Amino acid sequence: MALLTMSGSPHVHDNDSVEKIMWGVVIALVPALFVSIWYFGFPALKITLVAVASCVAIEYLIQKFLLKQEPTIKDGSAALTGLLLAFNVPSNLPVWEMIVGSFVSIAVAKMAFGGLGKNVFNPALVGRVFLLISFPVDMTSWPVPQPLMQGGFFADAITGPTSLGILKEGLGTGQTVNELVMKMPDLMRDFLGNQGGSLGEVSAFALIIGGIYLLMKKIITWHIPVTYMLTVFLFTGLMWLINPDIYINPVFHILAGGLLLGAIYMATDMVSSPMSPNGMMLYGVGCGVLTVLIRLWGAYPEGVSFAILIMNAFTPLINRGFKPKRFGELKNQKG
Amino acid sequence: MNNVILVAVISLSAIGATSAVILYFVAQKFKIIEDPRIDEVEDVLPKANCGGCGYAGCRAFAEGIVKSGTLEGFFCPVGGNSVMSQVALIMGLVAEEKEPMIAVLRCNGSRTNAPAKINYDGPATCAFTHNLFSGESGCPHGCLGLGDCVAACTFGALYIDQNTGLPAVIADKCTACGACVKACPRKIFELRNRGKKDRRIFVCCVNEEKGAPAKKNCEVACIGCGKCVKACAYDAITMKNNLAYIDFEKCKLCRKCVEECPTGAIHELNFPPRKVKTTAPEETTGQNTPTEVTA
Amino acid sequence: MNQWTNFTKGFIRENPVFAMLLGMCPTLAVTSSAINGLGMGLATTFVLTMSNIVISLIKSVIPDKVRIPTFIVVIASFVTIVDLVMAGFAPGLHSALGVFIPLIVVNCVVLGRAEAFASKNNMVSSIFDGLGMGLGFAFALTLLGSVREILGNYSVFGIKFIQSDGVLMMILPPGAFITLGFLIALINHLNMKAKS
Amino acid sequence: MEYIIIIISTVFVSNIVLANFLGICPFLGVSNKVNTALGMAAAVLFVLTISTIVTWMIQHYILNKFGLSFLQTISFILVIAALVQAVEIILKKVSPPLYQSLGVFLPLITTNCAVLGVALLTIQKDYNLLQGTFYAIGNSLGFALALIIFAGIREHLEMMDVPKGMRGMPIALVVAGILSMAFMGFANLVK
Amino acid sequence: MLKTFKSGGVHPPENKISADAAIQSLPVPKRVYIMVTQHLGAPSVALVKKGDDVKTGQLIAKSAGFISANVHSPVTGKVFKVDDFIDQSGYRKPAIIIDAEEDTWVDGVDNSDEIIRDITLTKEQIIQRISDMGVVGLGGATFPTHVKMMIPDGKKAEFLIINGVECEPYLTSDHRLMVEKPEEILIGTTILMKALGVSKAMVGIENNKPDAIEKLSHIAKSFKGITVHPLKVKYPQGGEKQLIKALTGREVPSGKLPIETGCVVDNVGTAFAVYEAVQKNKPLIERVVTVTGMAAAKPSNFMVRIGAPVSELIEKAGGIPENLGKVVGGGPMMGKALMSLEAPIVKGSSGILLMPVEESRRVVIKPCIRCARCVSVCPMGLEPYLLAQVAKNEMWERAESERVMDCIECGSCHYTCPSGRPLLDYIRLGKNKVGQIIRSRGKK
Amino acid sequence: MAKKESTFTNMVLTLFVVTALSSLAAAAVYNITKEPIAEVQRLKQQKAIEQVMPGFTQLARTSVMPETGPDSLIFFKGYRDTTELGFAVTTYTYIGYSGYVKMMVGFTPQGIITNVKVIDQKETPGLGTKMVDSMQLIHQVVGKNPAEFKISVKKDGGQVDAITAATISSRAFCDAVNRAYKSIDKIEKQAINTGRVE
Ligand SMILES: Cc1cc2nc3c(=O)[nH]c(=O)nc-3n(C[C@H](O)[C@H](O)[C@H](O)COP(=O)(O)O)c2cc1C
Ligand SMILES: Cc1cc2nc3c(=O)[nH]c(=O)nc-3n(C[C@H](O)[C@H](O)[C@H](O)COP(=O)(O)O)c2cc1C
Ligand SMILES: Cc1cc2nc3c(=O)[nH]c(=O)nc-3n(C[C@H](O)[C@H](O)[C@H](O)COP(=O)(O)O)c2cc1C
Ligand SMILES: Cc1cc2nc3c(=O)[nH]c(=O)nc-3n(C[C@H](O)[C@H](O)[C@H](O)CO)c2cc1C
Ligand code: SF4
Ligand code: SF4
Ligand code: SF4
Ligand code: SF4
Ligand code: FES
Repeated sequence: MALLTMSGSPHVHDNDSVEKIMWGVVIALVPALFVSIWYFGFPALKITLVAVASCVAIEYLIQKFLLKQEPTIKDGSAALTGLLLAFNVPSNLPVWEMIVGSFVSIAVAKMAFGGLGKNVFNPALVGRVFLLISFPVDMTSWPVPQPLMQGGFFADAITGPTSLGILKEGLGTGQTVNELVMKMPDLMRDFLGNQGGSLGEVSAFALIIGGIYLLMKKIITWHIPVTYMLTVFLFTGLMWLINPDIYINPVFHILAGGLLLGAIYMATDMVSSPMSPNGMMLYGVGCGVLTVLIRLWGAYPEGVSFAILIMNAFTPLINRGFKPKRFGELKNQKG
Repeated sequence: MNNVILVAVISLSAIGATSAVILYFVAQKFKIIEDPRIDEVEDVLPKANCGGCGYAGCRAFAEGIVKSGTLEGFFCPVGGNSVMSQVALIMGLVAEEKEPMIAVLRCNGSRTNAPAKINYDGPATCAFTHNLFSGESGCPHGCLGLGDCVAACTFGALYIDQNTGLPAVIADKCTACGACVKACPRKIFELRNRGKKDRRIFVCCVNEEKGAPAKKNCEVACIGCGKCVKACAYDAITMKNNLAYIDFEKCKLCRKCVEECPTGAIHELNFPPRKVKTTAPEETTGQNTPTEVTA
Repeated sequence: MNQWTNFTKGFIRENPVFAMLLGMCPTLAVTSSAINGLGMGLATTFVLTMSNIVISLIKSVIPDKVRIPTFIVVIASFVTIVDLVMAGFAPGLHSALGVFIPLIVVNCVVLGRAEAFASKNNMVSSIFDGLGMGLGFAFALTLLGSVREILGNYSVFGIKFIQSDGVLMMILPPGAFITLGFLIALINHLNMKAKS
Repeated sequence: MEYIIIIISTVFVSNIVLANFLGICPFLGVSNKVNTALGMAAAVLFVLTISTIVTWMIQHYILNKFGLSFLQTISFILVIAALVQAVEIILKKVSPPLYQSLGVFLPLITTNCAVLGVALLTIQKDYNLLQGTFYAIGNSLGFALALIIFAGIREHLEMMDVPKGMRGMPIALVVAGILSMAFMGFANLVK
Repeated sequence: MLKTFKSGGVHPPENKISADAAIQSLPVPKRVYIMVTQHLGAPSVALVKKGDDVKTGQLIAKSAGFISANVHSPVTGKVFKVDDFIDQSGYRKPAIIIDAEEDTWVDGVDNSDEIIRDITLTKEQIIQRISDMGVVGLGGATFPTHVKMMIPDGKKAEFLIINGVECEPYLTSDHRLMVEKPEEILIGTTILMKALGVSKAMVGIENNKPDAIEKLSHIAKSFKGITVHPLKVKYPQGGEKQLIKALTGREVPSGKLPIETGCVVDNVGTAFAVYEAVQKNKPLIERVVTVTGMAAAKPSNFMVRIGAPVSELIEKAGGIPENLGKVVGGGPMMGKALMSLEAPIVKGSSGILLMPVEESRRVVIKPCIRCARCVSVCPMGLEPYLLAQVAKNEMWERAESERVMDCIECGSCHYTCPSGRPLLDYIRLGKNKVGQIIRSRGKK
Repeated sequence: MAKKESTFTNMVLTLFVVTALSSLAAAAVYNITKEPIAEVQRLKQQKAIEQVMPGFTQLARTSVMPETGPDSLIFFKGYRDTTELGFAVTTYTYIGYSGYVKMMVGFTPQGIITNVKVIDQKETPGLGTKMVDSMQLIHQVVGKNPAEFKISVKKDGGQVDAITAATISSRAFCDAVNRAYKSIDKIEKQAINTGRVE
């Protein structure tokens, strides 16, 4: 008989693992990916593959040659970062820019901190904001969706603005919401994905399906997405009631742009979000308020990425201040 | 003279002088006196802030000395005597001389001497493992080899020897700060005299079990047989709880005890090789582990 | 300590930017191009050297309570002089460095050296220290400026080598922080390698 | 409203540390612990506001009157240095606990370009005294915000094993960079 | 909806493979090793020496201190030695080693199977008897039961809670006892109620033991004040704080004892031992031990004399299997891995778990991904990832302020962590150090 | 370091002397550089005027309050000998990406734009600064008469193609040009101040 093993309790382990969690999120994103390929054709697939491959490769190289660690690319987190990064850019982004974005995501925002679990900011979003500010033209030339049947797989994209872009631009020149709404795809198209925008954010429907899957698999909890979306809904709803001429309705704000993608898949990134339920809810509300501030009054038509990054920065402070409810800590009992 | 220059000089020196006046009165009115010696003492300390002296950092140590006005009970192990005499100079006192010390590992339960009886699967910390069980070798007193002491040493004087699985001391780097002594949950490290020409003799074991169980787990354990006590002509060796201990103040480095020990638990360091006859016990007991190296 | 070490220590070992992390504001703010970095660095070198000289000369007559105000007035005078001279004779650089010229006064490097070195050493050593530290500072700023300019504008010292827009972020504030972070990491890494 | 805009703009849109690059040394230097950061932030708020008021007066009542704008730098820094030192001495005597938690930062503040920078910018922007005061308070709050967020992050990173070469300042700078990037989202929130 | 505690908890596979194995009495072992300290509190003092003759049930070590307990001989024979002997964690502790010859009980013990329902002793007499007979809590902590009965001044007990939860996977000793000795348990409960002066007792049983629930509920009808409550299956329901919360909705304040909520919790095995001690004058010298696990040939429940070597039990349950990788004393969640199979059964041993090699190694440790699962499963509302990290960095003050001492060591956090981090190991380290610090502060 | 005792006299004296010396030095340098600095300023203006209205020999200046905007504009009426060349106008806008932008615009007497020069701006390097260093915007307006060519970005219904990703700066550019153009009428009504500069 070989030597027995000694270890502390417990001696059994749940069979869940980091791999299962990460690949679970990837699976949840598959429907949205299909919708993208459907509307944006081959470029969408190409950009996604480039992002995933470069993220994984960069992580591997850094671990192997710089940090001299055992590479852990199998855990799927780098692939997921790549996938989400690709979801956050227009499908016609030049390949080399996509690689720069992957590099920033993985090398600057993740590995510099020590790798999985140690980063403070959401890597995919750091990559995306870096790209947005560095290559503002390429990052805001959105291809117009052309369903596969009509456009063909390799069709060259025609670019056009997103609904939020039309809104911001138009309001800036004094047009009213009603005039602008005429120029936009209707809400049903937003819902299904037939709208211009980043690769992965176009179909609310596919994103919600994935979100339900994540909730069912208990990969995420409801706290962040629900408080985030609710805050956006209530805040924009309030503004809409005050003046519907310059503030568009809240349903539009929920469905347009990257809100769903951000709220369900990016704000929930466990590494960079708070740990206690109360903290998560505060974080969700914070993301919501910031998103609306930027959307309504800032320079950018879309504020989701910035909002989440700023709240990432607050996460350590939230973790300090918001503890889970401790057992045996009762309000009416003193001392 | 140019008008601008004149106005400039007048205005600015007025501002300057006013500031000085205000500063002066503020300084007078809110004067507080702090013993300048605190700063002076702090200045000569090594500022390693290691806490080896028992105070929360060098500043606290300096404050402590100046407040108490004596050097009794104050010793900076890192700076050693040279620093203490400087401090004494500042304080107008004489520092007590201490012989140079070094950390000594009193366990030789290497992989070969004390083979594993069970496989430990858990975090590599001695403190935790010590609470969990007696150790892979089964010796409840011996070194666990997980290196809490190594982590505690801020001077890089320790490392785990991959062959023996035991920590080893780099003599040149050890400042005798005692951090390892505190860190080890089994109190295996001891600060001992460096000894003349760096020669040291000590019992390389802390097992207090009776001979049979001790020997069962480790070939080179002290079995408490008492032969060394008898062999020592200077009363330097005492026997307590089945464990011999050599008082380094009394030990004259004669090496008699080393030959007597049937398990080879007594180690001698940095002595010249002895004549053939006496090497026998060391060979038979497999005592082949140098516990010190020089960097 | 000989004068050579007084002079050279500022370049790497005690480089104010890479090793001591002093004077970060101008370091980050004006390094969007190599030339700006160099200009700022040289202006600082001048102030640093001159104030080191004066302070090492007057150090023994300054009462402790007004030490800092006095030092800082000395420094400020030289800064004012640089400011005026630059405005008169190098207007282009002057407008590029903007508010950061008066801020040389509070550049921690300058007062830091005054306090830590000039107030304890003689004039000759202080000159070398000032020159060394100043040039080290200028070196760091130029290096940082070059990297940012190369990546952010595809040019060095204004000479464009790729005819297109660069990675814009690099010449914006975040680029400054991130580039400096990685430069310091690189230097740490080299230092560690050199040691072992 | 004007004052609210000044505050919002200084705290978020052009944050003194993250966008204007002032006060970086203490931002990097005293942000290891949230509690220290709080102390520093309070000290900056205090000194920055007072010195902005005092320098504003010097500018308007002395320098402008006599056409001595070229003495701006010298006189401002002199006043600030004296002021900081006086505050330090007073604090040490009057409230030792406050000195313990706050006073230790005071010498650092003299050489903090944020103080002089804000004083100079207040004049440059041609603010009146009240606007200038709000501008100073806003900038201090902006400094405090950045510092405290940053300290929170660094305290958190303290417990992570960041790769050796990146430990300490490099990673702090990277965090500052990303933070500054995130704050760009506030661009144009108010003019 | 079944009752349960509110926050946290996990549901590991139950694997109660020995649930249907009736309790077998094991023959008296040849040699027994009685640890002098088998309980929580001060070590007791040995009363015998080498060569003494002892009888089954004879007092051989006496309680020494307020929190301490008597120890009795489980066999009849000669004292072989009073010496240190290896315990379950491999440390050597004082023990009395007895060579068994036969099995003659001391006088006054009623060794029959007859069930005695009438309680004749007074409250004080009951407590004295429990103390004399060396009864300690058999739920795991081995806290001397008589001490628990002495309610401190100013406090009042309202409920007695009988813990029949047995939430640990695999273990079935309490389950079998409830099925086989339900009436004795309820008499024991009534005795405890009398000793505590309470009129209500609740028996909490997890819903995965329907036979026990049914039996006890049925018999409880003839006992005044005792109710049986099925509970949702959720680990660690059996932790006394969680059980009190589940049954009464009250929370034991942090750092306080259960009596703060007017509750006293005792294990079913303890109730049975109390019955035997009070009604039959029988000291605590044997207990039910489950021998189980995926590597066990014959998962069984044994009535064993205290002091029998673990190896002997394994022998009786089909012998040491080929692929044995780890032996755990207790359940898989809270039990301790054994250093040596020579170690003896003690009063607190509820089970011996034999794990095959493939189950015995832990999963590979990965970095914490801050998924907060450990936070959400911690029944005490702690942040295990933080406590572990803080302990790893030796930040003891922070550990204390983050309430490391509240941890009940249930292991839910480690169980659930997708990165397989040994959270509880580090938390225990933290508890240990913080405990030392608090104690040294108390001394000052 | 030996600390020097701080007495009232030496403190006041030291600071007094130091400040006096320092102000002396500063003032002296100021005196020396006063001229060159003024010269630099003048040259800068001169150069800007020269760029937008080349070949002038004489200038007349006046300031005009525009219909919108807080500050007045400065008009330089240029003559080559006696022929009227047109106007060089220093104009500004506050709607740049970073607020204030100052420009010099040249017009023929008929109101055709001869050239534009950006004097002062704080736009984002690489984006907004393109209005300075790429001629994209300037080329579009040179030779145009704002009466016929609507100077505002296409998104706002004008005829100017904005710089990609810098619509805000482009809009600001147009705003400043328009402000100058609209004020030309005013100057005609106003008696021109003939205080000659050159
Ligand atoms: C030091 C100490 C003192 C205790 N004192 C009492 C007491 O006075 N009354 C009581 O009812 N329980 C007392 N307990 C028992 C505990 O409440 C608890 O029942 C026991 O530790 C076993 O619980 P466990 O198995 O959940 O760990 C005490 C426990 C300890 C460790
Ligand atoms: C996590 C945890 C789980 C426990 N599970 C059980 C259990 O399933 N059954 C049980 O009787 N005691 C269990 N205990 C012990 C109880 O908390 C408590 O100590 C015991 O019921 C008190 O009774 P006793 O003193 O008679 O042992 C558990 C304790 C902890 C901390
Ligand atoms: C850091 C940063 C700086 C910017 N600077 C400018 C600028 O100087 N000028 C400008 O017009 N737009 C600038 N923008 C872009 C504007 O926010 C806005 O997106 C753009 O003007 C819209 O123009 P478009 O419709 O041509 O894309 C900047 C954006 C960022 C993120
Ligand atoms: C629910 C969920 C959401 C995630 N979202 C992101 C994300 O937005 N961006 C990202 O880079 N990684 C994301 N990840 C992957 C992983 O957490 C990330 O690579 C780490 O931040 C790297 O340390 C996500 C993982 C999960 C489980
Ligand atoms: S080996 Fe021990 S005594 Fe020596 S320096 Fe290291 S910690 Fe201190
Ligand atoms: S000497 Fe002590 S601390 Fe060091 S490895 Fe051995 S047991 Fe651990
Ligand atoms: S921290 Fe303690 S109480 Fe909480 S889950 Fe972990 S072991 Fe259980
Ligand atoms: S369960 Fe594990 S991975 Fe998740 S937060 Fe806790 S320690 Fe980290
Ligand atoms: S240079 Fe700005 S604070 Fe140091």
